[in-house]
Amino acid sequence: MSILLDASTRVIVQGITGREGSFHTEQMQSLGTRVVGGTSPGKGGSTHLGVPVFNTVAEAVAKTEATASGIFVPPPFAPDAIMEAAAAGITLIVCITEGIPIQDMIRVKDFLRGYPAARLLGPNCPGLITPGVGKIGIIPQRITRPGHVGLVSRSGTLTYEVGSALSAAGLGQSTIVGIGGDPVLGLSFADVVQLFEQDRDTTQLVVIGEIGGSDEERAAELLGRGSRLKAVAFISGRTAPEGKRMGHAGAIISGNRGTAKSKEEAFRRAGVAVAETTDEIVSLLN
Amino acid sequence: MSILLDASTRVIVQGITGREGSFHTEQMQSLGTRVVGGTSPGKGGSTHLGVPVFNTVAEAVAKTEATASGIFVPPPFAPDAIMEAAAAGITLIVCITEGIPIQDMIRVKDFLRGYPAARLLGPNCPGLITPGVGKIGIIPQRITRPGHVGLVSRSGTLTYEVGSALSAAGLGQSTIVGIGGDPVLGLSFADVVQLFEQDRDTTQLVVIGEIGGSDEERAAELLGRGSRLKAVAFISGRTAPEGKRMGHAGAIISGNRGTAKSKEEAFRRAGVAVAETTDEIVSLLN
Amino acid sequence: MCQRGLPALVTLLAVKLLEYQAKEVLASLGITIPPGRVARTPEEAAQACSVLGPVAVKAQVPVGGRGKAGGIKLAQTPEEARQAAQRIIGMDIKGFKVPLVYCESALEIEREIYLGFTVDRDARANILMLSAKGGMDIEQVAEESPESIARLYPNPWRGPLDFELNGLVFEAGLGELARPLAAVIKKLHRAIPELDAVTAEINPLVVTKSGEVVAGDAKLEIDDNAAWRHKELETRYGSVLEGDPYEVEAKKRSLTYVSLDGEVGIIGNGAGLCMSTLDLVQRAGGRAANFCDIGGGARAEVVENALSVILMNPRVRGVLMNIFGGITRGDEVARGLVMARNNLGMKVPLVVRMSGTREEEGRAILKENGIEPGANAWEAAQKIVELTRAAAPS
Amino acid sequence: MCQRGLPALVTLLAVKLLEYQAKEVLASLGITIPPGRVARTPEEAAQACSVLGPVAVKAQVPVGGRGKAGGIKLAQTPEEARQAAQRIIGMDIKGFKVPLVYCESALEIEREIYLGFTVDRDARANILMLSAKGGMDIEQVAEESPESIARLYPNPWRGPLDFELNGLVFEAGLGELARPLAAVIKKLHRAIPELDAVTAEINPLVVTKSGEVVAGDAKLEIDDNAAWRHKELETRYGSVLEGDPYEVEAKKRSLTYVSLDGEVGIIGNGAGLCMSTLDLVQRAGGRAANFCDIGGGARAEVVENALSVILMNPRVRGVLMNIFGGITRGDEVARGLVMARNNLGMKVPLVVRMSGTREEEGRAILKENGIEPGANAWEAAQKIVELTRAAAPS
Repeated sequence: MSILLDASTRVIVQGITGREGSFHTEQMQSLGTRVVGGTSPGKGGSTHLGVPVFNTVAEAVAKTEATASGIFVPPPFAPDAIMEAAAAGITLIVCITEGIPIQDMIRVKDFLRGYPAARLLGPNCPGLITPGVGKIGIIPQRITRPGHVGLVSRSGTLTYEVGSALSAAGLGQSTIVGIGGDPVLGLSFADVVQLFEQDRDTTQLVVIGEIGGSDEERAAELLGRGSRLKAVAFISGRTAPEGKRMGHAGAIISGNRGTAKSKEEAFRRAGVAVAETTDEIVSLLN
Repeated sequence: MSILLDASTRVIVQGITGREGSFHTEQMQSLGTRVVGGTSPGKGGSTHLGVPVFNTVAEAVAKTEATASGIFVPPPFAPDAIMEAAAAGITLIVCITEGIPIQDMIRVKDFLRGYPAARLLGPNCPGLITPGVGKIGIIPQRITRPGHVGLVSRSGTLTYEVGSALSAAGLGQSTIVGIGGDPVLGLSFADVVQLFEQDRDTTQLVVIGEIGGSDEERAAELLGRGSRLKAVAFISGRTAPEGKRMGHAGAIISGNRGTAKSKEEAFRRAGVAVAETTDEIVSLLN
Repeated sequence: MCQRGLPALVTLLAVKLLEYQAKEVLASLGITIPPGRVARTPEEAAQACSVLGPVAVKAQVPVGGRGKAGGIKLAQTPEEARQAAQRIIGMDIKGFKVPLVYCESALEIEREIYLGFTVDRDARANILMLSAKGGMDIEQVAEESPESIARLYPNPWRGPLDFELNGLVFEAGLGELARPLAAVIKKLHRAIPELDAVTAEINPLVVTKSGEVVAGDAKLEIDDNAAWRHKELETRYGSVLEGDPYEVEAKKRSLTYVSLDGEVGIIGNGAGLCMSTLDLVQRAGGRAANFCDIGGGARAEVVENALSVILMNPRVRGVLMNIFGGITRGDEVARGLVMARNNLGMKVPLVVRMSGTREEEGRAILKENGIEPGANAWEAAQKIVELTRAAAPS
Repeated sequence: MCQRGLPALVTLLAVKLLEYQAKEVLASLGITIPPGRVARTPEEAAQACSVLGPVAVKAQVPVGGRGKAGGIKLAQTPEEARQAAQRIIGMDIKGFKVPLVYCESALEIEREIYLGFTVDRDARANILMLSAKGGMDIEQVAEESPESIARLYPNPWRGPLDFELNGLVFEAGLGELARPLAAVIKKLHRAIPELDAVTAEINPLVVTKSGEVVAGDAKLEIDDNAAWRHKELETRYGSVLEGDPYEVEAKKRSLTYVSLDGEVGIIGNGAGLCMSTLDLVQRAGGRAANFCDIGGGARAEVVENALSVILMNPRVRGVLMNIFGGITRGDEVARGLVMARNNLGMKVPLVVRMSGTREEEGRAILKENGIEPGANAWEAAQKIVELTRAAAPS
């Protein structure tokens, strides 16, 4: 079927009355997503885009039984919005907001340890879409097609590119998940790969990684331990120069991990095909 | 047999090289308590009172397999000592220190939520003693006698008084536990009563409470739900005047609870005999 | 450091700041307060009014209920302010002699809100409370409509989070003031980590006709156990506390002492033992003159200090001392007692009940010096009540 | 606000302070730094030496390895300081032209320690590191004896606790310095909550012969995304960063831009797409002149800004623009592009690959204005490489 989001998922939008919130709520609704409400402190009691607006997420959850939330609020307020959603019992939190300070996210991640049922996607991510069913976030429906490929990516636009290519080649998707490009993230590649592994309707897997961090390496290790999915990986940034570096702290903790080479080798070791260009992804899946 | 402390319990002393730490460690040792080490940052590697001294509790636990700790350090350092013990895996933390700021203890209590196996006794408490076996803290052995009465108290000296009376009357104790007199405490009356309830060798129970808070009321409720123990309660402060009060915040949250009358009534409702003087305790137990 | 509180209903042993001091502290945390001036004489009050315009002249005492006791008067003119101060300064409010007044500009009140926090000892946490029903009778509100007081337990490491404050404000029905109130609450909460406050109240928190949020009154209590890390507060406000002269004297000597109405002076070690000694004296037909806990680890000089403060009170006709030693050592207590009695030329009867660590040594010292130790607490209480009756002027 | 970093090995997009700025910040946190003075001319360096005595004259550049590059010289006399500054100011160190030097009193070094923190993105947490093996070659230490670097992940709400710091210091084998080191680490850690620092290093942290603990060098990086809450830092240090002129210009215009060595200018939206575009250009036989991510939600003026910065670089012989729209709308991008090309009088070839939201409208606008959109990314990359080869001077 899909992971994380299906036809029964009740979704609210935090920041529903804002410019971005309004625009993308409409997009989500037009796709059939079950948007049951939204929040905007001070506008509680009103109706926007046909759904009730609440002052707090707790109230929204109590009244609508929502279990998922899309966050479209500016960076200074987004960390609080994530914590509010988790504390209110939301179990899928999708934070689209870009530009959240890293230290805020580190505090949020620690806060979330107190709410193990809450899954955070993002921040700085395009969200997720289950083609033909619904989406939370900003992934354009046009690039998708229902099917059996699970697609997970750190990048936004690169995901659209690959989604388009898959759809054009007749390779529909079960769910497309953008985990986001920030250094401190919610769900990791490994987390999402595990979900796809358990989804009976997903038979193939595309992982689109980037240089930096070791999340791709960990997902590769997981796949290397045995997977029923036919998988292809692509890493962008092979030719990116090493950043101009001042201190040594980063190098001490990362060592040789984090390069495109290290990530590609990890996937190959795990028996996962590695595409050299995005065009190759389609041919390697067929 | 006893609760919390038996002959196999391996105990360390935090602040073992200090004046109070040294004095009471000797007392504990003379009683047969299995003191296996102590901590004193900077004195690691040395030996004091015949046991090894370590720089950190983590090291002490790794080397001695201690599971219990007695804390004898001054108030500015005691909150940290409690957290260190919990983080190092100590499961019985006895903090004797008096005068710890309340807000420090509130932070410590929150920290301890991350270590559910760690039980804190105190602070500002005399500790506990299992007569004839050992003790952690400062309760004088002289007032005790092995037996079957479980004794739990908020007060220090009042406990000694009652212990003496029980011992003189031939009513020995399984374990005597002083939970401490501070507003923000570790183990509550209810926690300790529950432990006595499960200890096959304890057949009678004495609870010595004070005015303030609702811990006595909660223990009474617990006993009221059915107990195999013959219990007597005593509350000190019947004639204490209401404190001179400035604000209303305290009254808002406490309402009518916290008075000697409220506590005594709670015990009577639970079918527990209430002693009017400490002398009456012995006669009510017989 | 080793002060133990009388665990009465107040539950916390704290330094209670006077209103003007509490407001100074709130202002330093960024909370708006009305313009005001302290006046120690009627003349200063008149001057304050001539600068500030119409003012409320308010008695400064560390206790509630001063309004009903006549401790607050409005003054339109300097002459009225002078007269008000004349009447208030020196007035007795619940045992406190008013040392000074605070003259404060009157506010144009649109609405009054209750805001406060305290330690909820059952929850082992701080509790923040907010209510749209601010004003004088918040205790009554708490009893009659507890749901109208919104409550929040902020995490002690994180402090209150924005969404928690937003939820609190909407729960209190004050959503239209969400932003300014959340800002004030955050500032007030800073008194916990920065000042070791254990109770703070702004009641009323006034919304003025021009929309400002201003602290109309302020109560602030600082944890005595944390005084060592707030030396600046101690230097600034430590000596201003006035009231019962024996309590003031005891505080100077770092004793845990509370004045009571009776004639039997009490010294005990440990709050529980001390309280049960009070209970026994009352049961024996006497009345305690004080509560004085010399705590664990009490040494000779502490005993002498305690005895000398107790004997300052002319109502005291006898002293009962009840010591059961854990950390406290009997020989030290006894030595201190003998020295104190000799130094102080003590004339009223003294009964001592001593037990515990080095009890034999202690008793021996007492006997050598002609003081007979009592057999047990109940007999000691009966004996001192009997002796004070005999000593009482008929 | 919406800047996306090149997620290279540095991993974090941050404002890198120069040594003297970082030291000023450390001093404001209570950490001891040696006496020092900034000199923008050889004359100022001589003056500094005459005040401070013997000094180290140190190039101020936001990059490591200046010692090996000859950017640090010792001077015993004002004349030596003048000569050293003469040689260093204007020197090129890893692409940065040295704008000024910092003259600092020499320390009497007893031992050198390494202290630093950074964000461990795999752990989603900050990591504090301490090693007795301080000095130049800490990366080598990390490789050869990783166990000699003690590590701690402080809780982000609580900060490092005393016992955690004590454990860290003893683990690093520095127990005899437990108190002073714990104090310095606590102060350094304050840069996280107070300044949104993402990396800080004191290497060496010097213990002097007189037992003082002093910051011998300092590196500090502040999170760009948090600049809005540290306006004071921005005003103070924001304009001082010097180096690659195109990067400086891009920074002024709030663009995410990194200069590279090639001849193909690149504009993309999204770091991943942008990086894969670089990869494609290289695969097609070309070399990118820059990385420039205009991010999500990019508007017309951002596109014009990006194009104008890219065209400042005379090496650029053609521009490839790769836009796949999610939030970014094709029509806005196209309008911006046409306007920019017209305003800038662009002469080099331009290939545009556009897809996604309002892609048809965008393509229509481009066609109307005589710009042919490429079919897909790989073809577009091949085309621009071909065109830049043709345009290259032979």
